[in-house]
Amino acid sequence: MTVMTYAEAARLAVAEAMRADDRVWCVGEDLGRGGVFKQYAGLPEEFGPKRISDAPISEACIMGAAFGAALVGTRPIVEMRFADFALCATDELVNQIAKARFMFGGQSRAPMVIRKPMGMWRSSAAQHSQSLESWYAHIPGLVVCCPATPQDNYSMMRAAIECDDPVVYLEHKNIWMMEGEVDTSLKAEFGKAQIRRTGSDVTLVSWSHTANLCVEAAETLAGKGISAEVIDLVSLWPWDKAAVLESVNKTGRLIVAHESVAVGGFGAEVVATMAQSTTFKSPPQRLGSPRSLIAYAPNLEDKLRVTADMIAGAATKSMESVA
Amino acid sequence: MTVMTYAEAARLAVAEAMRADDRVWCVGEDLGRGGVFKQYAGLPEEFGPKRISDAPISEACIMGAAFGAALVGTRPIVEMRFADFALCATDELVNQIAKARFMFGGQSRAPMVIRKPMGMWRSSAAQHSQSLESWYAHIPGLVVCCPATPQDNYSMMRAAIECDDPVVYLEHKNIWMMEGEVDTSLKAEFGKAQIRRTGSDVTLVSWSHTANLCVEAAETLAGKGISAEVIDLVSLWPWDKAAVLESVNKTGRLIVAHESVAVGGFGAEVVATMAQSTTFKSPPQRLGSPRSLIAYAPNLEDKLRVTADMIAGAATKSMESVA
Amino acid sequence: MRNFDVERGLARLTLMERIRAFEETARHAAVEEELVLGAIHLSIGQEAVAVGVTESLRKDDYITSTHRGHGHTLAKGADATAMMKELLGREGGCCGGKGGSMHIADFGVGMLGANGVVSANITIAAGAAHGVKLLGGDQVTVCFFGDGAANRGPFLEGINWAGVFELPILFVCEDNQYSASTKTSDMTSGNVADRARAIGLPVTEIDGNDVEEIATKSAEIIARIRATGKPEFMLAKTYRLDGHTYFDPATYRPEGEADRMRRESDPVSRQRELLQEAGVSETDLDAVRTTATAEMQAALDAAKAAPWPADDTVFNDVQDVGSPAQEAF
Amino acid sequence: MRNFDVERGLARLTLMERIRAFEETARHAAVEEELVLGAIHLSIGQEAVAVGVTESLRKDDYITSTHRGHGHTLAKGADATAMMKELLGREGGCCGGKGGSMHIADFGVGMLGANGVVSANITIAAGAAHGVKLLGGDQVTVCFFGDGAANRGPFLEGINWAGVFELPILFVCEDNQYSASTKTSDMTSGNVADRARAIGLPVTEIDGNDVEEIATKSAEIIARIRATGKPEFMLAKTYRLDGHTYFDPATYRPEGEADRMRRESDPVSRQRELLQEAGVSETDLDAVRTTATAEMQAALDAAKAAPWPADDTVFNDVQDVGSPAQEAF
Ligand SMILES: Cc1ncc(C[n+]2csc(CCOP(=O)(O)OP(=O)(O)O)c2C)c(N)n1
Ligand SMILES: Cc1ncc(C[n+]2csc(CCOP(=O)(O)OP(=O)(O)O)c2C)c(N)n1
Ligand SMILES: [Mg+2]
Ligand SMILES: [Mg+2]
Repeated sequence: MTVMTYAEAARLAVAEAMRADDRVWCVGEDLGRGGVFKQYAGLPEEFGPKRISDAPISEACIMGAAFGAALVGTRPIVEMRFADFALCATDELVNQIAKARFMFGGQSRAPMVIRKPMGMWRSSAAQHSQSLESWYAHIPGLVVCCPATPQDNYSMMRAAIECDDPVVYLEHKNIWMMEGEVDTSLKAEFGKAQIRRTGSDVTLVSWSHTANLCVEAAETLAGKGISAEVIDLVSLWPWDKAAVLESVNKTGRLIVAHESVAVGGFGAEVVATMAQSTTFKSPPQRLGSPRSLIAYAPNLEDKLRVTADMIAGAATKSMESVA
Repeated sequence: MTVMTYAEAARLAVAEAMRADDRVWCVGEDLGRGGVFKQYAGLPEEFGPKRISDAPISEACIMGAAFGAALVGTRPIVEMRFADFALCATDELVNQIAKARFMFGGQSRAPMVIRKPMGMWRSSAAQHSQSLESWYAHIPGLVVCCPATPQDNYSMMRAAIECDDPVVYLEHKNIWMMEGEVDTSLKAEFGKAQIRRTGSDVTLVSWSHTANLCVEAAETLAGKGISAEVIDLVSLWPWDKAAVLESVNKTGRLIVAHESVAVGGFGAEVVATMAQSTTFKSPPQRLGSPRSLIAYAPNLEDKLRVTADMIAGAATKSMESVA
Repeated sequence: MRNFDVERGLARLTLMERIRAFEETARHAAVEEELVLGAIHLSIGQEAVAVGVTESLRKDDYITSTHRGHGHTLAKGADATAMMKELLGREGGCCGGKGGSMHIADFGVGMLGANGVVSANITIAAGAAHGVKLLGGDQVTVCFFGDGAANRGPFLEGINWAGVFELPILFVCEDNQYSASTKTSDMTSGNVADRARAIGLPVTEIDGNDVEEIATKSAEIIARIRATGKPEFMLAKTYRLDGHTYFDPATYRPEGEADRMRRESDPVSRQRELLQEAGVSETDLDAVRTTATAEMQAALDAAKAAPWPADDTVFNDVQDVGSPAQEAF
Repeated sequence: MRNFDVERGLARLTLMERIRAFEETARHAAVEEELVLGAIHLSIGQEAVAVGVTESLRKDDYITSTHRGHGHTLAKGADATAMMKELLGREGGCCGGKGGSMHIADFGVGMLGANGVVSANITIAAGAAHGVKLLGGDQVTVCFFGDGAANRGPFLEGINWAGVFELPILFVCEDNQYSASTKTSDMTSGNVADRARAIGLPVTEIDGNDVEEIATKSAEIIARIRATGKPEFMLAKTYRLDGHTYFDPATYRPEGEADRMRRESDPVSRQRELLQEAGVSETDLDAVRTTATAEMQAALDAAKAAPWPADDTVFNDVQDVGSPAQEAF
């Protein structure tokens, strides 16, 4: 067990994989100087410019070329810098990478990790703050990961690099510096949720940074005598429906919280799936961003943010109402 | 009232708008020959090449340039040919067009209609068959329309062209030739569903071509003594939550059906919203495509398709089970 | 008349005739028998490029192609019967009936896929060459694309990428003068060869209907790429004798243009004439065609006889992780 | 020494000094006072391009800009106080505090927006020019972008579009030699001017730190564009004296490079020297700077005094149709 940051945890997993397998390489803009968030710091020195490769400002080609290189036997890690810029490579990801194996009848694989730092981060405004995980969960062929802790960013990155499917790997920009203990013997399993806290009154489901807020909320709730179970899905595809169902069957109450826009967010998938599978003691609730753009001014940005207080509030409300 | 096809209905609405307003123009590949599905037939002759404009194969620039032209006072109709190719212009649509008005503090508008023919159509395989309406519903700033009938393709297109917001306008490729009566005095209202059939036992919610299948299913169900109400949302953003809620409060049973992938589809939004707002007599159900790619061989393609029979089957099952 | 190697010339004709026969057979199957399921885009009139360029490729070299990919795929060595089965969406098709004409591929012979998205194969090809370089291989990648594709962003990004990373790749622009129903020059400012020159790639402009010339030049170019590891560019001027898809009457072309091109520039006829002038008998030349036609007819017969893919294959090869069927219906 | 119009020269210096002072004030507010909220990208060292090019534009002409857009925006005539308020995210900011530095815009003076996505403003500018042509106006559009942007697809698509539709637009590539922490030439094959030439655009290559030369040439070019309606291209070689963002120490640059450029090529110093040689007194020149600094300090003071935007404005200007608040929380 070592204490490290969320950024360092992923970097360690990448470094270990690169040491173990020559075919693994990273490509993205400015990687040669360690990446914009220092997620690659030290790696250029260890692995050189061919394996920690700079790239022209050409998101479409970074994605497309990495895919081509995957088709001939390498295992690329693609760095998109901000999840927002990855939209410049949507055809490559969705029409090419996600579909190739199926379309070609199983002749090919695209073992790739596509890193897309996402989320709100210090007044970055509308073009540098988005969370679009629900888009990728909707696309057959893609695996989708949203780790929330240093441990999961280590163990999930290990699994992602080893996976033969293309993995959309969404790290949250706000927690690069979050510290935590990391057990480097662990490797994550896709579709296996982390029960971040057990509880019996209400189930809080989340992922990415908002899962940390759920843990905070659960602590607050405990003080009020409400026992909340916190399920961090970690991966959205596949997602751990069984764990959520088991918990909801126990608590009868469900709150799903995420930073992304509520309308059409993956929270709807979780709530709908549960509504189809079980019954509730009180109406399930979803917390997410209003369907508004992300603003620059901090007070406006805050109006779009799901907080631990709001999660605790929703849980409290769920204890009071009946379905 | 005139009988016309789904393609002709939209064409008429476009022609009328172009006659009435010089600022309206259309741009896309091959439009000068009437468009690949003849949706623009006759228009090049009437309006000339400047207003029915060909374009290079440059989806990103078609979208971006139309946006620029909207900023300076024109009202473009953008033709993306296949919804799939629109993925080449995702940054332009999502990061630029949808965000501009907000990001610039209300200084600008982007009155545009972005036409994206979608859906499965005669063995077109994975890159020419997608339905991604749930993506656009998730993006603040965009209006999303999915008309299912000639009447709605006429009245919704009228509304879309008059709207000052960018409208993602998804026509279904499989029903270009569908005929129906069109009352040209009508203009649609966004967020106002069409109650395609009234009923009291079960509510079927859908949009685009699948709404037509729901009508078919309702007829079958009527033969079995089950009274189904069919709600065609027509627009997904805004969507007519009130109409669905009223219906579900009446029937107590909800089936949402769409052609797109079930996981992360807009059906989840509808089911989740209802689960948060009301209670059911039997578990709600969602029908959508499995999370698999769309295949070329017809028998495989059929395995991915929601049919009227499946909808009727789901409704029948909902009559038998209890929540 | 040029002095040339008759045996090679015959081999080239044979491959062109096989491609022509494959596509004529497929067109017949589509139009007359309605057996081909989706749209097919024929390369009739453009066979010389596929044949001339791929002649110098090894089996382990790579190509990527477009929506108009039958010729490239056959030329790279794919099995015609598996291809025909794919067009008919049958079991045993090279993509298991899942892709059809627009996604034809045969990774076993280095054919990394046709593509339904114009220009998308350009960055993929650059990446294949990048992968080869990283893995230390000496394979060459050839990227075939159309004149219309050169107006999309990935064209710029892909050729710049190849230049920056000095990759062993040949970009081949098949300039057939049209992009669907549009005269490409109407939607192109400047010209494609200059775009490649601006990136610093050596450019060879060539008569795309002269298989001898293409094969000779390609041999040099590909040898050079293999030796230096550096990218090059070829612009082959050719003509699409048929419509954009098999059901396109192509009425947007000037009256008589296609007829004139068929008379004057059909690469198959030109190669036949050359061989005739070199002394090959009409009978022998006819036999080449007859054999090709028979082969493709047999492929079609086999395809017709093949069953549909098993229903449950629809959930195969989606991905390893997560069940595709889960959550559905 | 060139013979030149002192009054004009002073006006150019004044505008450059205002831009410099705006950005130095903003940097101070960011670094020392932590009042600027998001990242800001300074154009210190590149002012001559903005000033020289926009001098020949009318208020109703259009420009689009990049993440590095303060200079272009001020030069086009935007109000410095409204801009400073925007950087601080305050009420009265030109975008109501919603956009910040990277989305600075003033449609009232034809400034159609900075952009957080590299290269995205190129197709938008082509479209603005397209709109002008459709509406029958005679406005010229100028598109400013960086050397790194020329490697993205929209660059090709946008300049081709302008060429095909013959649009009244000037593309201005500000080649400051870097793209974030990368030396752009390391990631660029060939060169940008040749790419524009390949599209058939007339290209002017120019010393981007010589405001006199830029203004003179731009006057000719913009007059020509207004007269002919046809696109042109300018490549201005300049240098980013600061880091990529205000918190970037730019250690990736060769030792001494920035210092040398600051000594030899700072466009503001060069213009001062030119004016001095032409007889303008040091006192007068210092006054230009002092005035500019005072103006921007006042802008900052006003910005600091301004309140945050009202909370409920967060739901304004999302769209007319559908409530943004609905479904949330
Ligand atoms: C991104 C994208 N845009 C549009 C299309 C529709 N489309 C298919 S083929 C074609 C023409 C392509 O022209 P060219 O590149 O010259 O190839 P050719 O068909 O002549 O072989 C078009 C526009 C597409 N498949 N992909
Ligand atoms: C599509 C996209 N990719 C990457 C970035 C991150 N980024 C912001 S500025 C920049 C460098 C741009 O270089 P250049 O175009 O030369 O402009 P300069 O910063 O030198 O003014 C990069 C890579 C972005 N904003 N958008
Ligand atoms: Mg062509
Ligand atoms: Mg630069």
